[in-house]
Amino acid sequence: MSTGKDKLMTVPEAVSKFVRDGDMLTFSGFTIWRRPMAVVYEIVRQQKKDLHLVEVNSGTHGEVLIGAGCVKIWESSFMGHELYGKIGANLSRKVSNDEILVEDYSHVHMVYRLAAGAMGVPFLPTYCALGTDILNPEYDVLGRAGFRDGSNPRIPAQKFGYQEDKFYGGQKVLNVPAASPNVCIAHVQQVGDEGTVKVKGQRYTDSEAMKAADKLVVVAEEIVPEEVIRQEPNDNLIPHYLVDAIVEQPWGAHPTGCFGCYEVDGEFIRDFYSKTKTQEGFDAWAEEWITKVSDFNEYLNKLGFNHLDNLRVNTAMNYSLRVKRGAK
Amino acid sequence: MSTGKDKLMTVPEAVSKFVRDGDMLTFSGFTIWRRPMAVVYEIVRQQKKDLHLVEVNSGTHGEVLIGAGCVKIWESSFMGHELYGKIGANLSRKVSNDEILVEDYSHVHMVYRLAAGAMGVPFLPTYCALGTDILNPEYDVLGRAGFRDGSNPRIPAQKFGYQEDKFYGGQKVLNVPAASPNVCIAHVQQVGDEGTVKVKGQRYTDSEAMKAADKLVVVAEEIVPEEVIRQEPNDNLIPHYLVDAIVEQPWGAHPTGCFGCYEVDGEFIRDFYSKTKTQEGFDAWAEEWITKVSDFNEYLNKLGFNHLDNLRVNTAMNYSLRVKRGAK
Amino acid sequence: MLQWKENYEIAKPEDYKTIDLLAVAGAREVSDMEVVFAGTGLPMLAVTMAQHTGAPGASIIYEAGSMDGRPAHLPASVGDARCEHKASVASGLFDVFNQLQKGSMDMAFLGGAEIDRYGNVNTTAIGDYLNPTMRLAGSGGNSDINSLCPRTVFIMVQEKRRFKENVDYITSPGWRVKDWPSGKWVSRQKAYGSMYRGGPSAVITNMAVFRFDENGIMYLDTFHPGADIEKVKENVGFDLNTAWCRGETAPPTYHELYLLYNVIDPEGIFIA
Amino acid sequence: MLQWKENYEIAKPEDYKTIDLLAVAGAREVSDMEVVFAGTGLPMLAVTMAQHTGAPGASIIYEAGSMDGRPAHLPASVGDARCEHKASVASGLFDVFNQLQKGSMDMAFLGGAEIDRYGNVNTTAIGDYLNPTMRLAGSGGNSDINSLCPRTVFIMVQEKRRFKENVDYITSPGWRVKDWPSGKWVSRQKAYGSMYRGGPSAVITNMAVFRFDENGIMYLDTFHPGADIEKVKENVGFDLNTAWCRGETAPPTYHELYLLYNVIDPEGIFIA
Repeated sequence: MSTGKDKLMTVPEAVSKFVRDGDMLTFSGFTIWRRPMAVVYEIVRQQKKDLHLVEVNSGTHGEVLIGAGCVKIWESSFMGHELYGKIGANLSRKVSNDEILVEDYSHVHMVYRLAAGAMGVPFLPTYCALGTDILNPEYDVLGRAGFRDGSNPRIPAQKFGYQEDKFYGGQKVLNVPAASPNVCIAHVQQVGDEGTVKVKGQRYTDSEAMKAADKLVVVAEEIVPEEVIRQEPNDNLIPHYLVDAIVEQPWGAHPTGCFGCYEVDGEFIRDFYSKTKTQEGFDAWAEEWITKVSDFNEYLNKLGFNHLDNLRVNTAMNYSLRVKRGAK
Repeated sequence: MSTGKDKLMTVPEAVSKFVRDGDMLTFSGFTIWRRPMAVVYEIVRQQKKDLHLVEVNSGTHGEVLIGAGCVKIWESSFMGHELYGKIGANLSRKVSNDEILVEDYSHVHMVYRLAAGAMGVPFLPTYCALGTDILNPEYDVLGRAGFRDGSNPRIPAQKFGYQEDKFYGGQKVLNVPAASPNVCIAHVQQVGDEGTVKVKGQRYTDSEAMKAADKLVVVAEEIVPEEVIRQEPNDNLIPHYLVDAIVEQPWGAHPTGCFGCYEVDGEFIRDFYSKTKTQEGFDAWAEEWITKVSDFNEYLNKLGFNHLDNLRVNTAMNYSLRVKRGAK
Repeated sequence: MLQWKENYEIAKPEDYKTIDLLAVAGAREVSDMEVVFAGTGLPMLAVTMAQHTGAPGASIIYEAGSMDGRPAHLPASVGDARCEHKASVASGLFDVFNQLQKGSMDMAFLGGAEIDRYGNVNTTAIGDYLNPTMRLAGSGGNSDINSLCPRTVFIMVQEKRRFKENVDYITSPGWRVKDWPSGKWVSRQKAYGSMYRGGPSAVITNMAVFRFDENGIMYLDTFHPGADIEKVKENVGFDLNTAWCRGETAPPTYHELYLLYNVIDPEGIFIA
Repeated sequence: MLQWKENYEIAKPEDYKTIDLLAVAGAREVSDMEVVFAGTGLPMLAVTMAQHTGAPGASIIYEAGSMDGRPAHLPASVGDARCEHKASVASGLFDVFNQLQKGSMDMAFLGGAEIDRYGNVNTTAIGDYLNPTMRLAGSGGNSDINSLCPRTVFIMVQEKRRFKENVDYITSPGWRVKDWPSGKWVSRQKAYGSMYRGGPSAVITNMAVFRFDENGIMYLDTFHPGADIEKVKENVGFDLNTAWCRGETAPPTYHELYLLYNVIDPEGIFIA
């Protein structure tokens, strides 16, 4: 365990200290909500390679990393930008081109895989998705690629296991393997200056993801004094001693949304999605928004005050009443 | 699912409607904190028999039920009154006299048994308590008594199971069977008038216990309008549609403590514990405090205003600054 | 449309769009007091419509973690901050999926790209899974929710290439499924054994409403105004039982259209 | 005692009680920044004392669900409302035990009624388990915490009948344990395999401090002022290695006594 002061760092420092080529990563958030975009852009900037993403579901952040060629293996249940892009076009293209290995699980499978990692157990049982091709042994992509030989201690020897329930009547049960990523990168609303994490709004699978990983990098809209964040310990999600890095980066989840802070930037994501339909389109987008800006603050400044301020939430509702969302 | 109005009832109504002889029960709280004492006393008053308690740990409430002869089987990891009585004297006596069946698990085993029940899975894996006599097959008390033959669908065919971890290296894993009680009886600070449950302070194993059971009886210090309790849905623990009965009973956890409301009544529990050292002592106590009082409000009145008011918490601290706790 | 608020008559075909009909047909699948698992988009419209009409006591569960939210503004996705407005509880996926597996949900609304006669649905990939023509979004919660809900209603686009003899990949289990690891085709009841609770109960498309017989085989229940049995058959890639067709799907009322456009989705997020 | 606040000298025997020594000896087992799992009573005194002396950055986890609380008033039990004052997080057992199993805890303080030379501890029953002379409180978290913490310190009463050749029931695992379901005695390392992280590191009693050798066998480390090697041996029911005894346990300082009686437990809950 380290003290708060050791943990405090910038986005580039957090990436260079905690993300190594080949690492297994997971993230906070849900599809296009509370994704650690500032760190994701910096991973691209630092040209990390061969990353192994293990996530309950993915979204815009995953498409950035995959488009930029940082990802070798993607294990998850979903990729898309919700209303602003029905699929992950980078993922889709790279799957068809054999440029990425995709291991499909169901949502519950992935939640349970990270929950098992957080519990320190090797698997969890479930009945979900029996009878589907998710369980088809022919579709064990990591197995086919020879990755289940134990040489990577984070890749299980089997995609799934089966057993009979010997306690209550013999029904067949599916076991899903634990996932313990090297690092979880989380974006949250508040972190205490020693590391106590507070998440406002729905918690998605933040708790499981953050606790499953060996190292935890927390990017927050604001760092607050521990004595303040500890006034309501029931409201906090993660104790300080599980946190390895603390980064303050306001708007750090843009263009994804952050409950109580800012709305999803649907317009920006829709534009991104349209660009990702070709590799050239993505590359030009990445040059404009990642490699040609020196850091996340320059990115924010490029977006401009009015654009961002329009996404700011109405604090009574925790979402924006000003942003135009639909056709009317 | 029923509406709020159907669910609203008194303590005696809740017991007669939801607790049947032979039922498997579990409870909210932890040792001497937030136990549903008003309901426990009423169970004694209505002379329920052959109850099967499955609880993470027990305490004063369990000693009342066991002393009164309501309990046939007790599966748990702990019995005691903390600082006010190191063991459960009723349990101790009845174990030695073969008047109760005790199945020992560890704390984690019991937490996981209820968590498995709440998750709808037949077991959970753990590494806890390997090498101990908790796993000794000679000490499988329900098995020895012939209860593992499947005739009671809530009693598993095995006390434990073992398997190899086929995902990450073959280590032996212990499986603990799920527990799905007929009823969970919970005491909490607030419930909405449709059933939304809010627990203040440490949540112990409330979530697992409440969700593992088929029926959920919630006794609260106060019933509040749903529209108020729903202002902060992140703070709520249990959705209304999982709640079957709503009872308002202020002080309903006495003599156990209730975070933010009242302190543990250590003096009362210490006296109770001393009486439980003989069956006659307990019987006299139960006559005085349970059967000779018509209901819980009469019990409170017998305790008296000054006695109870002295236990009331300082609302800035959520515990009492007035009650005398130690020798000084 | 404000003048339609108190008009409970059946709307004329020129006054509504297919998506309006789908929302209303979906809403009719919900009974009062049910606990309903719903996904983004049309499911949200359908369940919210149900809450405004026949099922005011229904609770909506979104897989991101909100339980019985009563949004003041229609959420654009299940992870949206709007979902948890006035919710009973807002937590996360582990909580709501555990409730699903425990058996606390009554029904669900889901989508799909392809479906077969048994209600097996594909949302993962078109073509050979290992070398796909088109990688789709993936399972998400579709498989899980459809595995363990007593009733599932699919809302889909009707095209011959989507209503297939065999879907390219079974993402979500229908009434006859593959029993892994053997891969043998078995009934859903056999695959789920003691955990069997039900399965796909209806498929609502832009052309018709389909249901499943006692053998889990899809049949035509009603066709939408403007369609007919033949048109439906032309857009189904397998042999379809139309013998039990009850006729036309009941159109929305003007009151329902008022609700849809003025109360449920006035911003035009899913309808416009 | 207020005059002792700035007095860092070793206290004279007549100025402290055994329980004071135990609290101080326990506190010395904690290193700064460690995450410590502690039970009710003396463990609370010991860890809180450590936070006031050599380990201000240590975090205390109580199994009822509080993480690094900084109580303004000493809790009377781990479920006490006082535990969560200024805590980093207050949740419940599932959370803290999962963290334990995951490997986030550094050490623990536990108690016991009986212990053997391998550090196997009984807190369940005296006599034949199936027909006990005396049923005790049971395992609680003792087995779990001791199973998976790298270091465990037991604080116990020293009596010959409690330091036994074989405890009546192994509630909590020591350095040689029974490998179930076979029941064969094996090393702790073998029983836990890849999950092996360590085990009992010290036993602190009213007479002495014991530690464990590389074979997991208990030896005498120090005896408390007023005791000696012979007295300790008389109160141990098995053959005890005393060859490595380093002499007398260091007594508390006056400053430590000041902390104990004026800062940590001024109400006299555990000491008086």
